[in-house]
This record gives sequence, C-alpha cells and structure tokens, in this order.
Amino acid sequence: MSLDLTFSDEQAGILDAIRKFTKERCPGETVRELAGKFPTELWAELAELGVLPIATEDGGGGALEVVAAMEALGAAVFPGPLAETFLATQILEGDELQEVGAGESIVSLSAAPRGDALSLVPWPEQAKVSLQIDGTNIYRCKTVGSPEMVTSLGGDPYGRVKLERTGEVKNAARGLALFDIAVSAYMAAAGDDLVEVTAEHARTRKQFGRTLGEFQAVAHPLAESSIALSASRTLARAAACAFDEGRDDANGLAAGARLSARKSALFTVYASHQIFGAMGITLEGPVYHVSRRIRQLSSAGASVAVAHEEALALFGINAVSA
Amino acid sequence: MSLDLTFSDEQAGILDAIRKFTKERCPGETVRELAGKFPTELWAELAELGVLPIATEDGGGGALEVVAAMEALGAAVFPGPLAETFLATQILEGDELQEVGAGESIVSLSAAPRGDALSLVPWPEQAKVSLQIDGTNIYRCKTVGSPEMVTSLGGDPYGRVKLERTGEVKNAARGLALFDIAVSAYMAAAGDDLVEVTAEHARTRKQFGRTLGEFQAVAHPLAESSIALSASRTLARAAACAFDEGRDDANGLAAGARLSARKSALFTVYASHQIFGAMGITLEGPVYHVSRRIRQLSSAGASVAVAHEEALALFGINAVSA
Amino acid sequence: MEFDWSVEDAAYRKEFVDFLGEILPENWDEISKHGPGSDLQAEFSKKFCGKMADKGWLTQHWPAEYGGKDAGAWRHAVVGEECWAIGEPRGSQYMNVNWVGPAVMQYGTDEQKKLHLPAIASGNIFWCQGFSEPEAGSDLVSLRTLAIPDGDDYVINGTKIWTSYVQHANYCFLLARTDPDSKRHTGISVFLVPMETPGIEVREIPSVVGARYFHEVFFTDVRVPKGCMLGEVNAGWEVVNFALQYERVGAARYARAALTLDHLAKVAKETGLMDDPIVVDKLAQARCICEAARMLTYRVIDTRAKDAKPTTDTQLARIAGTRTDRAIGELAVEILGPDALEYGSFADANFRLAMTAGVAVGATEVQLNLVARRFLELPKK
Amino acid sequence: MEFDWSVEDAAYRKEFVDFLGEILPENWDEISKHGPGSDLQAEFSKKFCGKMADKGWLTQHWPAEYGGKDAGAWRHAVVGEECWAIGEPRGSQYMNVNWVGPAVMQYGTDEQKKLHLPAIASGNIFWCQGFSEPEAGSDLVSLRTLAIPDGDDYVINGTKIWTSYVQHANYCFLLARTDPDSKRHTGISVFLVPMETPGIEVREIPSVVGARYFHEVFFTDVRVPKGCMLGEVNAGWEVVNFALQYERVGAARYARAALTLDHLAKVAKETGLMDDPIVVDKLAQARCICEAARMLTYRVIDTRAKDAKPTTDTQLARIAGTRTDRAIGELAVEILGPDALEYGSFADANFRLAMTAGVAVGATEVQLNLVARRFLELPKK
Repeated sequence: MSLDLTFSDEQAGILDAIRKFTKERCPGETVRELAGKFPTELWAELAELGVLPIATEDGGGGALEVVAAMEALGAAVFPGPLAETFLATQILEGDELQEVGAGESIVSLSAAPRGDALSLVPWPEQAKVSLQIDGTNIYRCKTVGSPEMVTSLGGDPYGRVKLERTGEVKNAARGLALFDIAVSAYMAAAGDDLVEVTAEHARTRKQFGRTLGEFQAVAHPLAESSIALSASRTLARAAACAFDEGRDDANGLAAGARLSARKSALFTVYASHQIFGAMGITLEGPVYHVSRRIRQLSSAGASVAVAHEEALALFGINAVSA
Repeated sequence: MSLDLTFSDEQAGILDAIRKFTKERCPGETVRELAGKFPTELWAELAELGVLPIATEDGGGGALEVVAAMEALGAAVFPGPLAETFLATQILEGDELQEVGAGESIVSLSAAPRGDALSLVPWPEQAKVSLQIDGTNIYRCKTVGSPEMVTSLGGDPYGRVKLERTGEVKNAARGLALFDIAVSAYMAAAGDDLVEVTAEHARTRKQFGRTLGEFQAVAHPLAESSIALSASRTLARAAACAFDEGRDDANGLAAGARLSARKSALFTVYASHQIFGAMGITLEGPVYHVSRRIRQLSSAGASVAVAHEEALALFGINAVSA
Repeated sequence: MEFDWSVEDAAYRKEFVDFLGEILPENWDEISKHGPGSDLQAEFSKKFCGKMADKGWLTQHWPAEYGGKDAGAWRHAVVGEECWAIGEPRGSQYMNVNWVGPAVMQYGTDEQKKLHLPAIASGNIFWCQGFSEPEAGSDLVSLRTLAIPDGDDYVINGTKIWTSYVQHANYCFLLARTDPDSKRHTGISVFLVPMETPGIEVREIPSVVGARYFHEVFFTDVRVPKGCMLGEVNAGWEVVNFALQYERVGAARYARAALTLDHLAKVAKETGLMDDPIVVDKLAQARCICEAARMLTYRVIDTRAKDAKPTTDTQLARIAGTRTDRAIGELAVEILGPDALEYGSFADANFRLAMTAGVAVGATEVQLNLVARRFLELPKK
Repeated sequence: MEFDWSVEDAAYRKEFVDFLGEILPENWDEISKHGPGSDLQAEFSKKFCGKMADKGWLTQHWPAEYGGKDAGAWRHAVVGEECWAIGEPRGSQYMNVNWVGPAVMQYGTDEQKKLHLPAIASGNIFWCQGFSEPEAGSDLVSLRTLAIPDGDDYVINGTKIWTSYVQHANYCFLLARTDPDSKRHTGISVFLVPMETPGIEVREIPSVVGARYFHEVFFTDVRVPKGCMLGEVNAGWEVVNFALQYERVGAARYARAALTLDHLAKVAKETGLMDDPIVVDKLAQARCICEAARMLTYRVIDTRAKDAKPTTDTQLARIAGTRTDRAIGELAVEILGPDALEYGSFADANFRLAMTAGVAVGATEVQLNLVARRFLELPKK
C-alpha cells in the first residue's frame, strides 16, 4: 500500500479524547468569556492530558499527533498559545522543556518589529519564554521595562514592549515547520467549525420566503469554503507525515499548508460573515469568536513572504511522486 | 456645475455613427471570418470616416473622441491595430502621420523581447511603422530578415522576427497614455458585448427545468461583470478628460483605466465561458471571437508592472478632489 | 463631458477642509475610533452639525424653499467625501440630511415639513431607522411590526433590530405593517416616531463595529398620533425605496478608502516597503478598485445632478464600495504587519469595516439580484 | 497515516517514466499539441496502449478475474499522474480503463464482459461517450434521445453533442431514454453501441480545444440488439453515476499543473524573473493551489484504495482541479509575457485549458450544488 490518509487508531484516539474534553470544558460561551484573559485552568487541564509535549521524545508522538490534537482544539477555538508551545518544544531543552510541556511555563512568540518600534507581544504578563521571529530565525528575548497593554484582535492580551535579544535559537527551521503545521491544522478545523455553524444557520433560517441555504449565493461560497478547508487539512496532515519522517520537503509542505489554511480560513470568515450579516459581528453571536481567532492566526508565525519562499521549495515535491 | 459624465452631443454623435457603421459592416460573422487576415476593406472604410486621426490637430478631437469611437468599435470587436494607430498619431509627424491617419500605413506595436529572443510582431507583412515598447519608452524599429509567421491567439497574423531599433520616440508617455485609454474603452465595450450576449442566453436557455438566469450562480457573476465593466468604462472616460486637459494625473488615470478594464474584461470572459459551457469554446459560437480578442488586448501595451507604477501616480488623484 | 470640479466647488472644498481643520479636536481620531454611536462622538457631532448649520452648509444641497441653497448634488458630494473620509463627524446626522429630509420633502404634510425640516437643518437633532427585524434580515418586506389604528392614533407593537444611533435619537424613521393581513411589500407604512414616546425600550447588542452601534428596539403599545405617518397609508414601500436610493450611496466609502490608501502608502514609504514590488503592485491594484468605486458613485451623482431618473448605478456603486472596503482591509493587514494584530488599530478597523461592508443597507446578494433583474433583465425565480 | 509512496509504487513509477522516455517520439509535444482527438495522436495512442497492454500495465488496476493484476488504486494513480502530466499518451483510452471497463464489470452480462473487457485490456479499441444533448447541457437528465424496443432490438433516435474522440471510436457509451413517458433521471438506460452501426452520422464542431475535439453525433433509426444494453432497463442513471465517480477524478489535472509550474519556474529562473518577488509570490501561491488539488484527489484515491464508499471528496477534487487550471493559466500568461500571445503556445494552451476547465464533466456549478446538498446538507430548491 502506498499513501494512507487516515489517522492511525492512536491518532484518532487523541482527536477523540480532546474532542470530548473540549466539548465538556470549552464550549463557545467559555471561549467568548475568556476573551482578554489567559485560560489558566483550561491550560492546566490540557497539560494534564499530556498534549503539550506530545511532539517530544518523552511525549511519544510527532507532528501527526500534534495535528490530531490541533484538529480537535481548532474545532473548539481553544484559547492560548498552542502552536507557539509546540514550536517551543522543538527548540527548548531540559527543565525549560519540562516546564513548557507541563503547562507551567507560557510561551510568547512575536514578530520582529519594523525598525526601532516596540514589539507587540502576546501574554506579556504570563510568558516565561519570549521568542521573536525574524525571517527564518528565532531569537530568545528578554523584556525591557513593563509592557503597555493593548487588546489584540484575537481577544488575547498583548503588550507593546521593548524586547532585547539574548541569543539565537538552534533548530529554528524545525520549530517553525511544526508551528506552521500546528497552526494550519487549527485554522482548517476552526474554519470547518465556521462552515458547520453557518450551514446550520443556512439550513434553518428563512428569508425571502425560502430557506437561506436554497440560494446559490449562500450555498456555493460555503461549498467552496469546505473544499478549500478540506484540502488545507490534508496538506497539514501531509506536511506532518513529512516532518515525522524527517523528509527534505517537510518545511516546504508546512509553509504550503499554512498558506493554504490561511487562505481557506479567511475565505471562510468572509463567506460566513456575509451569510450571517449583522448577527455575525455581534460579540455574543455564534461566529465572531471564531473569525477573530482565525484572523489573528492568519498573521501569526513567519511572514507570508518567507512562507512563499519556503513553499517554493515545494518544487521539490515531485520527489514525492518520483 | 462640477463633473459631467455624459458625452457631449458631438461625442455621442461619433459613438452613434460608428455603431451604425459596425452594425452594417462588422457583425460577428465578419469578425470570425476575418480571423488570420488584415481587415483591408474595413480599415479603409474606418479611415474614410475620419476616425483614425481624430486625436490630432487635423482630426479635431482628442481622447474623449477616441473613447467614443472605441466604445462603438469594442462593442463590435472591430479588428485591426486600433489602439496602436491612436498611439502612433501622438508620436508621428508630417507625411507619416498623414498616411497612418488615412489608413494607408499600418502600425505594428510589439513588446521588447526578453534577452536575445526574436520579437513577436503583429501584422509583420502589412506594417509600415514598427514600434517597440520597452518599459515606458517606445522605439522605432526596422525588421531584419523575414518573419516566421505564427497564429496569434487573438486571430491576427503575427510573426517572429528580429527588430533593430532605429531611434527612440519622443512623446512616448502621451502615446502610451492614449493607447491605454483607447484600449480600456475597447475592452470595456467588448466586455459589455459579452455580458449582453451571455445575458440573452441566460434569459432564454432552459436547464434543470428553469431558465438559466434564475440561478444566482449564473446571474451574480454576470452582474459583477457589468458592475466592473461599468466602472472601467467610466475610468477610461475620466482618463480621457484628464488627457484632453493636459492634466498631471492623465497618465496615472490611463494606466488605472487599463488595469481596471483588463481585470473586468477578463473576469467577464471567465464568467461568460462558464455560463456558455462547451458552446463558448467553439469557433463558430457566439462568444469566442470576443473573448480571444479581450485575451489578446489584455497583454497589449506597456507591461502590467509598468502600469502598476503609473497607477500609483493616482495617489495624486486627490488633486481631483482637493 | 467634464472630469474636473468646478472652480466654485473646488474653492468650497478648500473652505470646508479648512473648517474641518479648525473645528476637529486634536484627539478626533481617538473619538471617531469609538464609532458614531458612542456618547463621545454623538456629543461632538451635535456641536459640529450646529456649526455647519450656522454656515448654512448642513443642508445646502436642499432646495431653497426648504431652507437649503440649491447647492446641487456635486456640492453635497464634496461634503460627503470629506466627512466620510475622516470618520463622519456629522455622526448619524448624515442620514438626516441625505435621506430623512428629502423623504419628508417628497412625502410629508405641511405640518411634518414644518416640524422636521428646520429641526434637521439646525443640526440639533438625531434620527435612527427602524427597518430590520429579528425574523427578517435583509428581507425587509417580511417585517411583522404592527401599527393598528385606534381613534386618532396608531398603536405600534413589534421589535426592530440592528438599529444604530438609538441612544441619542430624537426620532425613529419606522416601518410598520398597517394592514395586518397584507404580505410582502404591500400594507406597510412609514412612521416618524418621537423616541420619547412611552413604550419604547432599547437593548444594546455589543458588536465589533464600535460602542452602541447595534440595538434591539422593542415597541410595546407605543401610541403615536396619525399625523406621524409619512406618506399614504400602506404606501410605505414607495417611501422607503425613495429613501434607500439616497441611502445606498450616502457613504462615500471610496473617499475613506482613498485616505486609508494614502496612509498605507505613507507607511510603506517610511518603512522602506515601497521597494517591495509586491507592495507597489497591491497598492496600485487597491487604488484602481477604489477609483472604480468612485467612478460608479460619481455616475449616480451625475444622474442626480441632472435630475434624471435613478438607475441601477446606485446598486453598482454600492457593491463596488463593498469590494473596495474588502480589498483595502486585506491590504492594511499586510502592509501594517504585526501592528495589525492590535484590536482597534488602523489595520484592524479596516478589516472589521471589510467584514461588515457587504452587510449594511441590504446585503450584497440582494443588490446583485437587483442588478441582474433590472439591468440585465434576467428572470426572477 | 502515511504520506509517501510504497517502495514498489515508487519503483514502478521509475520504470514507467523510463518506458515513457523510450516510447514517446521526439516530436511528442508537437503531436500532443493537436489534442487527443487528432488523427496523429489517436494513431500514436493505439500503438502506445498496445505496448502498455503487452507489459500488462494498461489495466493492472483491474481485478485479476478480469485480466488485471489487482495493482490497486495508488498504482493506477501513478499511471494517471505520469500520463496526464505529459498530455495523456493513452488518448481517449484513459476513459476505457478508468470507467468504461469498471462499469462493464459492475453491470455487464457475462457476454458483455467477454466482448468488451479483453478488447479494452488489449489497448486496441476506442470508446466515446454519448451523454450531452443540444437541449440539455450540464443537465444530463433532460436528455431526449429515445431507444424504443422493436423485436430483439432497440431503435435509437436522437442527437448527442460535445462528443469527443468520435472519429476513431469503436463504441459509444450511450445514454438514451427507454421509457418515452419518463422524466428526469428515471426511464434512462445505457447502451454500448458499436459505432459502425448504420444510421450514425458525425459532424465536427470546430473548437479552441484542438482538432476534432467536439462533435455532434446524429442517431437516425440506429438499430442495436437488446444485448447492447448495460445494466437493467431504465436503471441507466445508476450506471452512469457509478461511471462518473471514476470519471470525475480521472484526469490528474494537478499533475499537469505541477509540470507546467516546473516549466514556468524554469523559465523564470532562466530569464531572471525569479528575482522578482511578485513572481516568487505567484509561483508559490499557484503551487499551493495545485498541491491542494492533489491532496483532495489523493483522498479520493485513498477511499478507493480502501474499498470504502465514495464521498463528496470526488466533487471537491474535481472543483479544486478546475481552480488549479485557472490559476496556472493566468500565471503562464504573466510569466511568459509576449510569448503568451502566440496561439497554441504553452501559455496560451494553459489559458484555453483554464477557460474550459470548469465546463467538462458537469459544470462547476452543478458540482458545487452537489457539495452543498450532500456534504453540507443544505436544502434543495
């Protein structure tokens, strides 16, 4: 047998277990309520489940297990620095790694600011590990002075603060690849959640004397969304396979997966909001907490330009088919 | 009164006169039959009408008159190097100008080839004036050796041949601006023709037990097309006004008009073909002779990158509103 | 054909821009960020409109007989462009002068004209619109709010939703069904309801668009005199369509978009991003989309300036405006990079504008249907 | 989960690519440019399929009991990718092995199996499909071609349109209405009609897709024995749906798109265009679209490899393939610049492919409807 695109029983088990957990502990109301706060309890519970260090030697898994977890977490729009933590598990060692894996040390990942500007840093009050992406490099940083807090559009607390680099990180490429894979799986799953909620609305809401979903202007964008998301999800899984096998095309596939997931998820955000209308942009409504998270994640990680360059490495993907 | 977006009586007269002419002399069959040939008779008749030198001192008009003419000619998918000829009337003088205006001298405009490659040149057997665009410069050229003939996708005869530059043209900017304006008006009008033919099909054709146009998947892309084309047409007219008044923003507006018309017309090509299905890609069908012309014109003139730079000059357009 | 502003209108624009420079407070950006529904902006806009009224500018496009200056559609467009570009300092009063006033002129009784037109012209009054309902969405004609005659009054019961500017509104331009057995667009009437009438309750719906932007408004046995009805009984659909013609291009979205692009270009130049051809490319493309929307709006104004019959250009302009907001929202996020992650930031605000652009004043789909049917003459299901 | 080819399949791919290298003539690009309907390509593809048959490769994915090698869906995908990428040297015979054969296996009588399966497996025979009709378009079920029983025969009258590969076809996989009073998808049957039967006339419809690509086929009192019917009488809709499941992902469009991208990247490198970030950007984006389409197709193959029930993945893959062709057609024009103006050039060919991509095998709109209804469970009008 050649390719096999189904999760192993164990991977499917991870997906199911986290689904059960999120269903009980992290419904939409919880996500909406947690806006602006660190999800302390949920984070501890997730760590308890052993999810955070899953892609390390002790964790017993790899990128595929991360993908399985992130598909469940994304569907629930689970808060917190998930992909950042998976990234950190690839570049930290010893006690630091232990603490991050145990959910005791929070990771903050920010983009290098332009020029002398302050950095816009997530979780400035919680983070013990502060990392900065610049191109394809990652630097460890320390915070200088105290942050000026701002609300991020994803709802998480951010701060503007000066970061000082204390050293460059080895293994940045592998960390960034796992970040891309994790965030792709999450975005695709969150997008699927949007599609599902929107389709349910379209199946029941009456307008102009007909059910909304009867209109092609409603049905087709949703269908396009689910097609695009389905492809992105599979790309994330494929990249995870390549990552776990240590293949050369892993980074290109991971970047491709992120570009793809980013595009599909944002397309879905627009489609969903167009269909929900005003209801979609209320804070208490059924989709805004999903779309704001997608919107935030779409700007996370290495820059899109870097991802494009990485994805061009996909021109080596014919290795897969040759 | 401030802006006035209606043609003057005289401009409307030009539009009407050429519409009458093309209706009689240049129906769809004629355009289809003329594929691969120079439209010798039609060209002479058009010259007879005084259209070609209309934007010169002797012609008595300017870019707005060119636009009026091109709106009629584009709607009929009239063949021949129309925009090229208008360009030439801005940069030639004396007898050469006379001959081009009288339809006796044919203009060939080609893009500079990459590296040492041969040029791909329209009307290599008919053209007396050979011009080459390189960036925002125009060069007069002579042909070295005899061309290897190829079919162009627009249906016009092209040849691969070596061009030797014999001198740079003054007034290139003005020539290119008028080219852009002319070709925008033509593309928008040809696009409108596609919309009209496709809408007629959608109004009559039955499928799945209903009239095609009842489906939003059919109606909405057509509506989007006509919106985009309508904006492009108005942009071309606005650029013509600026051109005729010698305003600073004329080149930016002209480039903007071409970018806009190119995008709208290509969008319309896809929409129309999607709706016509197989019928659209038959040589004898109602739309292919239109879409192939749009496709060809969409690659004509200065490069898109150059147009983007020019259009950025539109950042001066607030002069219009300030 | 002309594509330049008349000397007078250009001079007026300068005068108006200078006026804006003088009257807008230093922290205007901070104020306008909270949206026109906020207390801060409402307070300012009352002062602002008062000043405009003093200069005779607020309703200068109105006919002289109603206290205007017959200044014409283009002059009104100048005000619209400059106001919308900086975040509409008139607040909700743009509605008053754009379409509430004109609707009253067209359909009002002498008494209504006398009551409402000078009040609007004074810049001292706020309106809100009571169109959408919980069960109706973009489908206005399925509204259920009932107005039943009772003696000299009508008694109104029902719920409106997505209503903006309610908090400060003096009047509501309300659609209600006056024939309970009627369906679709028949049997609807327009009421000009004083918001102080007993029985009106308001609940804010927190949203991403700014403070106090959306509300539910509950009408429970709200009793208004028959003289509050605008136009004939059961002829409200005509009135609202008249009003919507003006509303749909009311917002000069392209003007705000152009200003945003100017800002983005400035940032791109400062940060060296202009050296990136991708950025040049995208800025140019966005500019073309923006100018296309401007052209379509100008066509509508041209028609209006010539007192010609409104065309589907109104819909075209509206849809193009939506597309512009979307293109620019995306671009802002790309150019401003990590800064776009801040809630309420310039880029974020544009993104949220983009998200909501297709929703207001009849969803884009409805507009496309109208274009397809009226302009392309495609059949209706 | 695995995302790598098995050692055996990878080795087979190498063997097959080597075989292609040997058997394809120098001027293959020239030949394939004319399209699979051309005399030149048809002649070559007969020879080519014969050689594949000799090696036991042509139908290796078929079950052993029908002369195949049970080589599985992934092995078949290897052949499909490599063939489609270079312009399908099997010509129309890809239909034979993809879905005509499997449909005969599923629904055929012993006699039909004996007649058709070895013939297809020999690589010596061409099929065409008679689905579309002048009045039907994508709406297959409104077909009007009638097949009326007469003694031991059926007599067929009607017109098919857009039929490809007719010129060289030995058989037509024909849909006809066997119950004249039936409507929509009921009352339709499938016939395996020998093209030499008297009464069949063919007219070429010149098109942009290549020589002899489209035809009208007129059936006038065409008499075929009842044994030509595939499956039960009036149960043709089931048969054709079974066949279409295989047809819809038959073409590995992403493989051709990937090859095109490789070529474009090569040109971009050679001409220095790779220094332009816009080109890098667009190539990367196109690559992502292409790989997305590949993933969806692999999901279909995965399902098939596991003998699971087909899902809407088939539709997803098909639509994604269409999008890929379009993105790459546009890109080719941009990167190849003026050269794209030549008819039949690499860029032009891709553009025309893009223009027609959404049309073949059920228009994109129909596929989107299917996804909306089956997968998203949205209501039908």
